[in-house]
Amino acid sequence: MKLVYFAWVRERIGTASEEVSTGARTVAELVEDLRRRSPGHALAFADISALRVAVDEEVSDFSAPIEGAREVAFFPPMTGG
Amino acid sequence: MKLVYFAWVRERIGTASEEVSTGARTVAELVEDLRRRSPGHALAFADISALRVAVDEEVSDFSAPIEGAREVAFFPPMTGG
Amino acid sequence: MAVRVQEADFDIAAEMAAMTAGRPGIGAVVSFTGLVRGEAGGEPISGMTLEHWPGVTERALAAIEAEARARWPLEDVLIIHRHGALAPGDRIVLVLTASAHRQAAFAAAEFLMDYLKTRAPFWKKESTPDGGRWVDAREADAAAAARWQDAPARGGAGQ
Amino acid sequence: MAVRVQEADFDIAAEMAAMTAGRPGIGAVVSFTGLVRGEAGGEPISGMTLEHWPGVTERALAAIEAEARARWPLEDVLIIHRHGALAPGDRIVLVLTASAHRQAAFAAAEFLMDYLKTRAPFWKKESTPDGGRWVDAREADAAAAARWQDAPARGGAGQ
Repeated sequence: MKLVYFAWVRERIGTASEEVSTGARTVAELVEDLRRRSPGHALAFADISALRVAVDEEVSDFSAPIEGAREVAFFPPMTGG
Repeated sequence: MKLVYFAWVRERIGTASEEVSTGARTVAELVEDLRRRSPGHALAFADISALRVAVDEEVSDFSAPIEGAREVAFFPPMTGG
Repeated sequence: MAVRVQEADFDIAAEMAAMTAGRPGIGAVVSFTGLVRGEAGGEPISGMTLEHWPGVTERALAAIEAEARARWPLEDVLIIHRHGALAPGDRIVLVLTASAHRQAAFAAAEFLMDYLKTRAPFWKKESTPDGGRWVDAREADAAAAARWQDAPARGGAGQ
Repeated sequence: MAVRVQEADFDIAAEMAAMTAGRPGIGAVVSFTGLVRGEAGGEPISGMTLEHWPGVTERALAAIEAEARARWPLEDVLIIHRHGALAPGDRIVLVLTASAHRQAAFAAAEFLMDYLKTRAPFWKKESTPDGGRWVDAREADAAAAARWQDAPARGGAGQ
Protein backbone atom coordinates (compact mmCIF):
# COMPACT_ATOMS: atom_id res chain seq x y z
CA MET A 1 0.00 0.00 0.00
CA LYS A 2 1.27 3.43 -0.90
CA LEU A 3 1.22 6.16 1.73
CA VAL A 4 1.32 9.82 0.72
CA TYR A 5 2.05 12.76 3.01
CA PHE A 6 1.61 16.51 2.60
CA ALA A 7 2.68 19.68 4.38
CA TRP A 8 3.90 19.21 7.99
CA VAL A 9 2.98 15.52 7.93
CA ARG A 10 5.47 15.09 5.09
CA GLU A 11 8.06 17.20 6.93
CA ARG A 12 7.73 15.30 10.22
CA ILE A 13 7.92 11.88 8.56
CA GLY A 14 10.70 13.00 6.28
CA THR A 15 9.36 11.67 3.02
CA ALA A 16 6.51 12.51 0.60
CA SER A 17 5.54 8.86 0.12
CA GLU A 18 6.43 5.34 1.13
CA GLU A 19 5.28 1.74 0.54
CA VAL A 20 4.14 -0.27 3.56
CA SER A 21 2.69 -3.71 4.19
CA THR A 22 0.01 -3.65 6.86
CA GLY A 23 -2.59 -5.94 8.33
CA ALA A 24 -4.66 -2.91 9.40
CA ARG A 25 -8.33 -3.02 8.40
CA THR A 26 -9.13 0.66 8.98
CA VAL A 27 -7.33 3.98 8.77
CA ALA A 28 -7.25 4.14 12.57
CA GLU A 29 -5.51 0.75 12.78
CA LEU A 30 -3.06 1.84 10.08
CA VAL A 31 -2.23 4.94 12.12
CA GLU A 32 -1.49 2.73 15.18
CA ASP A 33 0.98 0.74 13.02
CA LEU A 34 2.56 3.86 11.56
CA ARG A 35 3.14 5.52 14.96
CA ARG A 36 5.62 2.72 15.75
CA ARG A 37 7.63 3.13 12.54
CA SER A 38 9.85 6.05 13.63
CA PRO A 39 9.93 9.04 16.00
CA GLY A 40 8.95 11.18 13.00
CA HIS A 41 5.90 9.04 12.36
CA ALA A 42 5.02 9.14 16.06
CA LEU A 43 5.20 12.95 15.99
CA ALA A 44 3.19 13.24 12.75
CA PHE A 45 0.40 11.03 14.08
CA ALA A 46 0.47 12.26 17.70
CA ASP A 47 -2.83 14.14 17.36
CA ILE A 48 -5.08 12.74 14.68
CA SER A 49 -7.68 15.46 15.29
CA ALA A 50 -5.23 17.73 13.45
CA LEU A 51 -5.08 15.35 10.49
CA ARG A 52 -7.23 14.57 7.48
CA VAL A 53 -7.10 11.36 5.44
CA ALA A 54 -7.92 10.37 1.87
CA VAL A 55 -8.30 6.75 0.76
CA ASP A 56 -7.63 6.30 -2.95
CA GLU A 57 -7.83 10.08 -3.38
CA GLU A 58 -11.24 10.43 -1.71
CA VAL A 59 -11.45 12.31 1.59
CA SER A 60 -12.47 9.75 4.24
CA ASP A 61 -12.48 9.43 7.99
CA PHE A 62 -10.36 7.42 10.38
CA SER A 63 -12.93 4.65 10.72
CA ALA A 64 -12.90 4.01 6.96
CA PRO A 65 -11.88 0.49 5.82
CA ILE A 66 -8.68 0.27 3.81
CA GLU A 67 -8.91 -3.28 2.57
CA GLY A 68 -8.08 -3.27 -1.14
CA ALA A 69 -7.03 0.39 -1.06
CA ARG A 70 -4.02 1.25 -3.22
CA GLU A 71 -3.17 4.56 -1.57
CA VAL A 72 -3.80 6.36 1.72
CA ALA A 73 -2.91 10.07 2.07
CA PHE A 74 -2.46 12.04 5.30
CA PHE A 75 -2.42 15.81 5.50
CA PRO A 76 -3.48 18.78 7.65
CA PRO A 77 -6.76 20.58 6.84
CA MET A 78 -6.56 22.23 3.42
CA THR A 79 -5.76 25.94 3.18
CA GLY A 80 -6.34 26.89 -0.43
CA GLY A 81 -7.55 30.16 -1.90
CA MET B 1 -35.15 79.60 -11.16
CA LYS B 2 -33.24 77.14 -13.30
CA LEU B 3 -34.93 73.91 -14.29
CA VAL B 4 -32.86 70.91 -15.41
CA TYR B 5 -34.16 67.81 -17.16
CA PHE B 6 -32.65 64.41 -17.84
CA ALA B 7 -33.40 61.34 -19.97
CA TRP B 8 -36.98 61.11 -21.30
CA VAL B 9 -38.03 64.20 -19.32
CA ARG B 10 -35.47 66.18 -21.32
CA GLU B 11 -36.60 64.55 -24.56
CA ARG B 12 -40.31 65.21 -23.98
CA ILE B 13 -39.74 68.84 -22.98
CA GLY B 14 -37.23 69.35 -25.78
CA THR B 15 -34.53 71.08 -23.77
CA ALA B 16 -31.97 70.14 -21.13
CA SER B 17 -32.60 73.27 -19.05
CA GLU B 18 -34.61 76.47 -18.94
CA GLU B 19 -35.12 79.52 -16.73
CA VAL B 20 -38.60 80.12 -15.32
CA SER B 21 -40.25 82.62 -12.97
CA THR B 22 -42.76 80.95 -10.68
CA GLY B 23 -44.85 81.77 -7.66
CA ALA B 24 -44.94 78.09 -6.69
CA ARG B 25 -44.02 77.32 -3.10
CA THR B 26 -43.44 73.59 -3.48
CA VAL B 27 -42.25 71.20 -6.16
CA ALA B 28 -45.84 69.98 -6.63
CA GLU B 29 -47.06 73.54 -7.27
CA LEU B 30 -44.16 74.08 -9.69
CA VAL B 31 -45.19 70.94 -11.59
CA GLU B 32 -48.75 72.33 -11.89
CA ASP B 33 -47.33 75.50 -13.46
CA LEU B 34 -45.01 73.59 -15.76
CA ARG B 35 -47.73 71.30 -17.11
CA ARG B 36 -49.34 74.37 -18.70
CA ARG B 37 -46.18 75.54 -20.44
CA SER B 38 -46.33 73.28 -23.50
CA PRO B 39 -47.70 69.93 -24.69
CA GLY B 40 -44.20 68.52 -24.16
CA HIS B 41 -44.21 69.71 -20.54
CA ALA B 42 -47.71 68.26 -20.07
CA LEU B 43 -46.50 64.90 -21.38
CA ALA B 44 -43.31 64.95 -19.28
CA PHE B 45 -45.23 65.69 -16.08
CA ALA B 46 -48.31 63.55 -16.84
CA ASP B 47 -47.40 60.92 -14.23
CA ILE B 48 -45.26 62.27 -11.43
CA SER B 49 -45.02 58.81 -9.82
CA ALA B 50 -42.58 58.05 -12.68
CA LEU B 51 -40.47 61.11 -11.82
CA ARG B 52 -37.85 62.02 -9.29
CA VAL B 53 -36.85 65.53 -8.27
CA ALA B 54 -33.76 67.22 -6.87
CA VAL B 55 -33.78 70.70 -5.33
CA ASP B 56 -30.39 72.40 -5.51
CA GLU B 57 -28.85 69.02 -6.41
CA GLU B 58 -30.32 67.18 -3.41
CA VAL B 59 -32.89 64.45 -4.07
CA SER B 60 -36.18 65.66 -2.57
CA ASP B 61 -39.87 64.87 -2.81
CA PHE B 62 -42.75 66.69 -4.46
CA SER B 63 -43.91 68.30 -1.22
CA ALA B 64 -40.51 69.97 -0.70
CA PRO B 65 -40.47 73.79 -0.51
CA ILE B 66 -38.63 75.56 -3.33
CA GLU B 67 -38.52 79.08 -1.93
CA GLY B 68 -35.00 80.37 -2.40
CA ALA B 69 -33.97 77.38 -4.48
CA ARG B 70 -31.67 78.14 -7.40
CA GLU B 71 -32.25 74.94 -9.35
CA VAL B 72 -34.83 72.17 -9.59
CA ALA B 73 -34.07 68.99 -11.58
CA PHE B 74 -36.55 66.42 -12.87
CA PHE B 75 -35.61 62.94 -14.07
CA PRO B 76 -36.76 59.29 -14.11
CA PRO B 77 -35.42 56.88 -11.47
CA MET B 78 -31.67 56.43 -11.84
CA THR B 79 -30.32 53.39 -13.68
CA GLY B 80 -26.57 53.38 -13.09
CA GLY B 81 -24.20 50.48 -12.77
CA MET C 1 -11.17 58.48 -2.58
CA ALA C 2 -11.06 57.28 -6.13
CA VAL C 3 -14.08 57.93 -8.29
CA ARG C 4 -13.96 58.61 -12.01
CA VAL C 5 -16.74 59.40 -14.48
CA GLN C 6 -15.42 59.26 -18.02
CA GLU C 7 -16.20 58.45 -21.64
CA ALA C 8 -12.97 56.48 -22.05
CA ASP C 9 -12.62 52.74 -21.47
CA PHE C 10 -10.57 51.44 -18.54
CA ASP C 11 -7.91 48.76 -18.02
CA ILE C 12 -8.80 46.57 -15.07
CA ALA C 13 -5.34 45.00 -14.73
CA ALA C 14 -3.62 48.40 -14.69
CA GLU C 15 -6.11 49.75 -12.15
CA MET C 16 -5.66 46.71 -9.93
CA ALA C 17 -1.86 46.89 -10.14
CA ALA C 18 -1.91 50.60 -9.24
CA MET C 19 -4.21 49.91 -6.30
CA THR C 20 -2.19 47.08 -4.79
CA ALA C 21 1.39 48.28 -5.44
CA GLY C 22 3.28 48.75 -2.19
CA ARG C 23 0.26 47.83 -0.04
CA PRO C 24 1.31 44.69 1.88
CA GLY C 25 -1.92 44.66 3.88
CA ILE C 26 -4.05 43.77 0.86
CA GLY C 27 -4.86 40.06 0.68
CA ALA C 28 -8.06 40.22 -1.38
CA VAL C 29 -9.22 42.25 -4.37
CA VAL C 30 -12.73 41.91 -5.76
CA SER C 31 -13.74 43.48 -9.06
CA PHE C 32 -17.09 43.96 -10.68
CA THR C 33 -17.22 44.79 -14.38
CA GLY C 34 -20.54 45.62 -16.03
CA LEU C 35 -20.83 45.05 -19.78
CA VAL C 36 -23.37 46.16 -22.38
CA ARG C 37 -25.36 43.07 -23.25
CA GLY C 38 -26.32 42.29 -26.83
CA GLU C 39 -29.94 41.69 -26.00
CA ALA C 40 -32.56 42.70 -23.45
CA GLY C 41 -35.93 41.07 -22.92
CA GLY C 42 -35.34 38.85 -25.95
CA GLU C 43 -34.71 41.81 -28.28
CA PRO C 44 -31.33 42.57 -29.83
CA ILE C 45 -29.58 45.71 -28.59
CA SER C 46 -27.31 47.52 -31.01
CA GLY C 47 -25.96 50.01 -28.49
CA MET C 48 -26.53 52.02 -25.36
CA THR C 49 -26.17 55.70 -24.47
CA LEU C 50 -25.45 56.64 -20.88
CA GLU C 51 -26.56 60.10 -19.78
CA HIS C 52 -25.33 61.52 -16.50
CA TRP C 53 -25.36 64.71 -14.41
CA PRO C 54 -21.86 66.17 -14.48
CA GLY C 55 -20.57 67.17 -11.06
CA VAL C 56 -23.53 65.70 -9.20
CA THR C 57 -22.67 62.19 -10.43
CA GLU C 58 -19.12 62.44 -9.09
CA ARG C 59 -20.38 63.62 -5.71
CA ALA C 60 -22.91 60.78 -5.57
CA LEU C 61 -20.20 58.21 -6.30
CA ALA C 62 -17.90 59.74 -3.68
CA ALA C 63 -20.72 59.54 -1.10
CA ILE C 64 -21.36 55.88 -1.96
CA GLU C 65 -17.65 55.13 -1.67
CA ALA C 66 -17.46 56.88 1.71
CA GLU C 67 -20.38 54.81 2.98
CA ALA C 68 -18.67 51.57 1.91
CA ARG C 69 -15.46 52.61 3.68
CA ALA C 70 -17.41 53.38 6.84
CA ARG C 71 -19.06 49.94 6.79
CA TRP C 72 -16.10 47.66 5.98
CA PRO C 73 -12.34 47.64 6.70
CA LEU C 74 -11.22 48.45 3.16
CA GLU C 75 -7.65 49.13 2.12
CA ASP C 76 -8.82 50.85 -1.07
CA VAL C 77 -11.80 51.39 -3.35
CA LEU C 78 -12.10 52.45 -6.99
CA ILE C 79 -15.24 53.27 -8.95
CA ILE C 80 -15.04 54.05 -12.67
CA HIS C 81 -18.32 54.69 -14.50
CA ARG C 82 -18.46 55.48 -18.19
CA HIS C 83 -20.96 57.73 -19.99
CA GLY C 84 -21.74 58.41 -23.63
CA ALA C 85 -22.28 55.95 -26.49
CA LEU C 86 -21.40 52.29 -25.90
CA ALA C 87 -21.65 49.15 -28.05
CA PRO C 88 -22.56 45.59 -26.97
CA GLY C 89 -19.64 44.03 -25.14
CA ASP C 90 -18.29 47.42 -24.04
CA ARG C 91 -17.45 47.91 -20.39
CA ILE C 92 -19.82 50.25 -18.52
CA VAL C 93 -18.61 50.25 -14.93
CA LEU C 94 -15.71 49.00 -12.81
CA VAL C 95 -15.78 48.60 -9.04
CA LEU C 96 -12.61 47.46 -7.25
CA THR C 97 -12.45 46.76 -3.53
CA ALA C 98 -9.29 45.77 -1.67
CA SER C 99 -9.10 44.46 1.87
CA ALA C 100 -7.01 42.24 4.10
CA HIS C 101 -9.66 39.53 3.86
CA ARG C 102 -12.14 38.39 1.26
CA GLN C 103 -15.46 38.89 3.06
CA ALA C 104 -15.11 42.66 3.37
CA ALA C 105 -13.99 42.99 -0.25
CA PHE C 106 -16.93 40.92 -1.55
CA ALA C 107 -19.56 42.60 0.62
CA ALA C 108 -18.35 46.11 -0.20
CA ALA C 109 -18.30 45.43 -3.96
CA GLU C 110 -21.88 44.13 -3.85
CA PHE C 111 -22.96 47.08 -1.76
CA LEU C 112 -21.33 49.56 -4.15
CA MET C 113 -23.06 48.01 -7.16
CA ASP C 114 -26.46 47.95 -5.45
CA TYR C 115 -26.12 51.61 -4.54
CA LEU C 116 -24.73 52.61 -7.96
CA LYS C 117 -27.82 51.06 -9.56
CA THR C 118 -30.22 53.21 -7.57
CA ARG C 119 -28.37 56.27 -6.25
CA ALA C 120 -26.04 57.47 -8.96
CA PRO C 121 -27.54 59.87 -11.53
CA PHE C 122 -27.13 57.83 -14.71
CA TRP C 123 -29.83 57.02 -17.24
CA LYS C 124 -29.51 54.35 -19.94
CA LYS C 125 -31.07 54.44 -23.39
CA GLU C 126 -30.89 51.26 -25.44
CA SER C 127 -30.96 51.22 -29.24
CA THR C 128 -33.24 48.44 -30.50
CA PRO C 129 -34.66 47.57 -33.93
CA ASP C 130 -37.76 49.55 -32.87
CA GLY C 131 -35.73 52.65 -31.98
CA GLY C 132 -34.39 54.07 -28.73
CA ARG C 133 -35.80 52.95 -25.38
CA TRP C 134 -35.02 54.34 -21.94
CA VAL C 135 -34.21 51.55 -19.51
CA ASP C 136 -36.67 51.41 -16.62
CA ALA C 137 -35.42 51.23 -13.06
CA ARG C 138 -35.87 47.71 -11.74
CA GLU C 139 -37.82 46.81 -8.66
CA ALA C 140 -35.17 44.12 -8.01
CA ASP C 141 -32.44 46.78 -7.88
CA ALA C 142 -34.39 48.88 -5.39
CA ALA C 143 -34.87 45.78 -3.22
CA ALA C 144 -31.18 44.90 -3.50
CA ALA C 145 -30.20 48.40 -2.33
CA ALA C 146 -32.77 48.38 0.48
CA ARG C 147 -31.37 45.23 2.07
CA TRP C 148 -28.24 47.13 3.17
CA GLN C 149 -30.26 49.63 5.19
CA ASP C 150 -30.69 47.36 8.18
CA ALA C 151 -27.84 44.95 7.45
CA PRO C 152 -24.88 45.13 9.81
CA ALA C 153 -21.47 45.27 8.15
CA ARG C 154 -19.86 41.88 7.83
CA GLY C 155 -16.47 41.34 9.43
CA GLY C 156 -13.08 40.56 8.03
CA ALA C 157 -12.46 36.87 8.67
CA GLY C 158 -10.89 34.65 6.02
CA GLN C 159 -8.46 35.69 3.33
CA MET D 1 -14.76 23.82 -17.55
CA ALA D 2 -11.80 26.05 -16.98
CA VAL D 3 -9.54 25.17 -14.09
CA ARG D 4 -5.80 25.71 -14.07
CA VAL D 5 -3.19 24.86 -11.42
CA GLN D 6 0.12 26.44 -12.32
CA GLU D 7 3.31 28.00 -11.01
CA ALA D 8 3.09 30.89 -13.48
CA ASP D 9 1.39 34.19 -12.79
CA PHE D 10 -1.81 35.14 -14.62
CA ASP D 11 -3.14 38.23 -16.41
CA ILE D 12 -6.62 39.07 -15.20
CA ALA D 13 -7.44 41.46 -18.07
CA ALA D 14 -6.42 38.89 -20.69
CA GLU D 15 -8.43 36.16 -18.96
CA MET D 16 -11.47 38.39 -18.70
CA ALA D 17 -11.23 39.47 -22.34
CA ALA D 18 -10.95 35.82 -23.46
CA MET D 19 -13.96 34.89 -21.34
CA THR D 20 -16.27 37.64 -22.57
CA ALA D 21 -15.29 37.84 -26.27
CA GLY D 22 -18.25 37.07 -28.52
CA ARG D 23 -20.57 36.34 -25.56
CA PRO D 24 -23.36 38.94 -25.82
CA GLY D 25 -25.27 37.37 -22.92
CA ILE D 26 -22.65 38.41 -20.36
CA GLY D 27 -23.62 41.57 -18.46
CA ALA D 28 -21.60 41.05 -15.29
CA VAL D 29 -18.12 39.72 -14.51
CA VAL D 30 -16.89 39.36 -10.94
CA SER D 31 -13.27 38.59 -10.13
CA PHE D 32 -11.56 37.59 -6.94
CA THR D 33 -7.79 37.90 -6.71
CA GLY D 34 -5.96 36.61 -3.66
CA LEU D 35 -2.56 38.16 -2.87
CA VAL D 36 0.27 37.14 -0.55
CA ARG D 37 0.14 39.60 2.33
CA GLY D 38 3.31 41.08 3.79
CA GLU D 39 2.35 40.28 7.35
CA ALA D 40 0.26 37.81 9.32
CA GLY D 41 -0.72 38.10 12.96
CA GLY D 42 1.47 41.18 13.30
CA GLU D 43 4.58 39.40 12.05
CA PRO D 44 6.29 40.19 8.75
CA ILE D 45 6.05 37.52 6.05
CA SER D 46 8.91 37.30 3.58
CA GLY D 47 7.27 34.70 1.36
CA MET D 48 4.92 31.77 1.04
CA THR D 49 5.21 28.30 -0.46
CA LEU D 50 2.07 26.60 -1.73
CA GLU D 51 2.10 22.81 -1.78
CA HIS D 52 -0.59 20.92 -3.67
CA TRP D 53 -1.58 17.40 -4.74
CA PRO D 54 -1.07 17.17 -8.50
CA GLY D 55 -4.02 15.65 -10.32
CA VAL D 56 -6.23 15.53 -7.25
CA THR D 57 -6.17 19.33 -6.96
CA GLU D 58 -7.38 19.78 -10.54
CA ARG D 59 -10.22 17.34 -9.98
CA ALA D 60 -11.22 19.09 -6.76
CA LEU D 61 -11.33 22.46 -8.52
CA ALA D 62 -13.37 21.01 -11.40
CA ALA D 63 -15.87 19.58 -8.91
CA ILE D 64 -16.16 22.94 -7.15
CA GLU D 65 -16.71 24.67 -10.50
CA ALA D 66 -19.39 22.14 -11.50
CA GLU D 67 -21.21 22.76 -8.23
CA ALA D 68 -21.19 26.53 -8.81
CA ARG D 69 -22.56 26.08 -12.34
CA ALA D 70 -25.34 23.83 -10.99
CA ARG D 71 -26.32 26.47 -8.42
CA TRP D 72 -26.27 29.65 -10.49
CA PRO D 73 -26.98 30.62 -14.12
CA LEU D 74 -23.37 31.28 -15.11
CA GLU D 75 -22.18 32.08 -18.61
CA ASP D 76 -18.62 31.09 -17.71
CA VAL D 77 -16.27 30.34 -14.82
CA LEU D 78 -12.48 30.36 -14.51
CA ILE D 79 -10.35 29.23 -11.58
CA ILE D 80 -6.57 29.68 -11.65
CA HIS D 81 -4.62 28.65 -8.55
CA ARG D 82 -0.86 28.97 -8.33
CA HIS D 83 1.54 26.71 -6.44
CA GLY D 84 5.23 26.94 -5.54
CA ALA D 85 7.18 29.83 -4.05
CA LEU D 86 5.51 33.26 -3.90
CA ALA D 87 6.58 36.65 -2.54
CA PRO D 88 4.47 39.28 -0.74
CA GLY D 89 2.21 41.03 -3.23
CA ASP D 90 2.22 38.05 -5.60
CA ARG D 91 -1.11 36.78 -6.88
CA ILE D 92 -2.18 33.39 -5.47
CA VAL D 93 -5.58 32.71 -6.95
CA LEU D 94 -7.99 34.09 -9.53
CA VAL D 95 -11.70 33.32 -9.69
CA LEU D 96 -13.76 34.80 -12.54
CA THR D 97 -17.52 34.41 -12.84
CA ALA D 98 -19.60 35.73 -15.72
CA SER D 99 -23.38 35.93 -15.85
CA ALA D 100 -26.20 37.94 -17.39
CA HIS D 101 -26.79 39.63 -14.04
CA ARG D 102 -24.68 40.68 -11.12
CA GLN D 103 -26.22 38.67 -8.28
CA ALA D 104 -25.35 35.27 -9.74
CA ALA D 105 -21.80 36.38 -10.56
CA PHE D 106 -21.21 37.73 -7.03
CA ALA D 107 -22.75 34.76 -5.23
CA ALA D 108 -20.88 32.20 -7.33
CA ALA D 109 -17.52 33.95 -6.83
CA GLU D 110 -18.00 33.99 -3.05
CA PHE D 111 -19.08 30.36 -3.07
CA LEU D 112 -16.05 29.33 -5.15
CA MET D 113 -13.66 31.09 -2.78
CA ASP D 114 -15.29 29.60 0.34
CA TYR D 115 -15.01 26.10 -1.16
CA LEU D 116 -11.46 26.65 -2.43
CA LYS D 117 -10.42 27.57 1.10
CA THR D 118 -11.63 24.32 2.60
CA ARG D 119 -11.97 21.72 -0.18
CA ALA D 120 -8.99 22.15 -2.51
CA PRO D 121 -5.81 20.29 -1.52
CA PHE D 122 -3.42 23.20 -1.04
CA TRP D 123 -1.26 23.86 1.98
CA LYS D 124 0.49 27.17 2.70
CA LYS D 125 3.79 27.63 4.47
CA GLU D 126 4.78 31.17 5.41
CA SER D 127 8.36 32.31 5.83
CA THR D 128 8.73 34.50 8.92
CA PRO D 129 11.73 35.87 10.82
CA ASP D 130 11.36 32.81 13.11
CA GLY D 131 11.43 30.36 10.20
CA GLY D 132 8.77 28.54 8.23
CA ARG D 133 5.26 28.14 9.60
CA TRP D 134 2.39 26.11 8.14
CA VAL D 135 -0.77 28.16 7.97
CA ASP D 136 -3.55 26.69 10.08
CA ALA D 137 -6.99 26.17 8.63
CA ARG D 138 -9.35 28.82 9.96
CA GLU D 139 -12.56 28.12 11.79
CA ALA D 140 -14.01 31.17 9.99
CA ASP D 141 -13.32 29.55 6.61
CA ALA D 142 -15.04 26.33 7.62
CA ALA D 143 -18.04 28.35 8.78
CA ALA D 144 -18.07 30.34 5.54
CA ALA D 145 -18.11 27.14 3.50
CA ALA D 146 -20.78 25.54 5.68
CA ARG D 147 -23.25 28.36 5.12
CA TRP D 148 -23.74 27.26 1.49
CA GLN D 149 -24.87 23.79 2.50
CA ASP D 150 -28.41 24.82 3.29
CA ALA D 151 -28.50 28.07 1.35
CA PRO D 152 -30.68 28.10 -1.75
CA ALA D 153 -29.08 29.50 -4.88
CA ARG D 154 -29.84 33.17 -5.39
CA GLY D 155 -31.51 34.22 -8.61
CA GLY D 156 -30.42 36.42 -11.47
CA ALA D 157 -32.22 39.71 -11.08
CA GLY D 158 -30.43 43.01 -11.67
CA GLN D 159 -27.45 43.57 -13.95
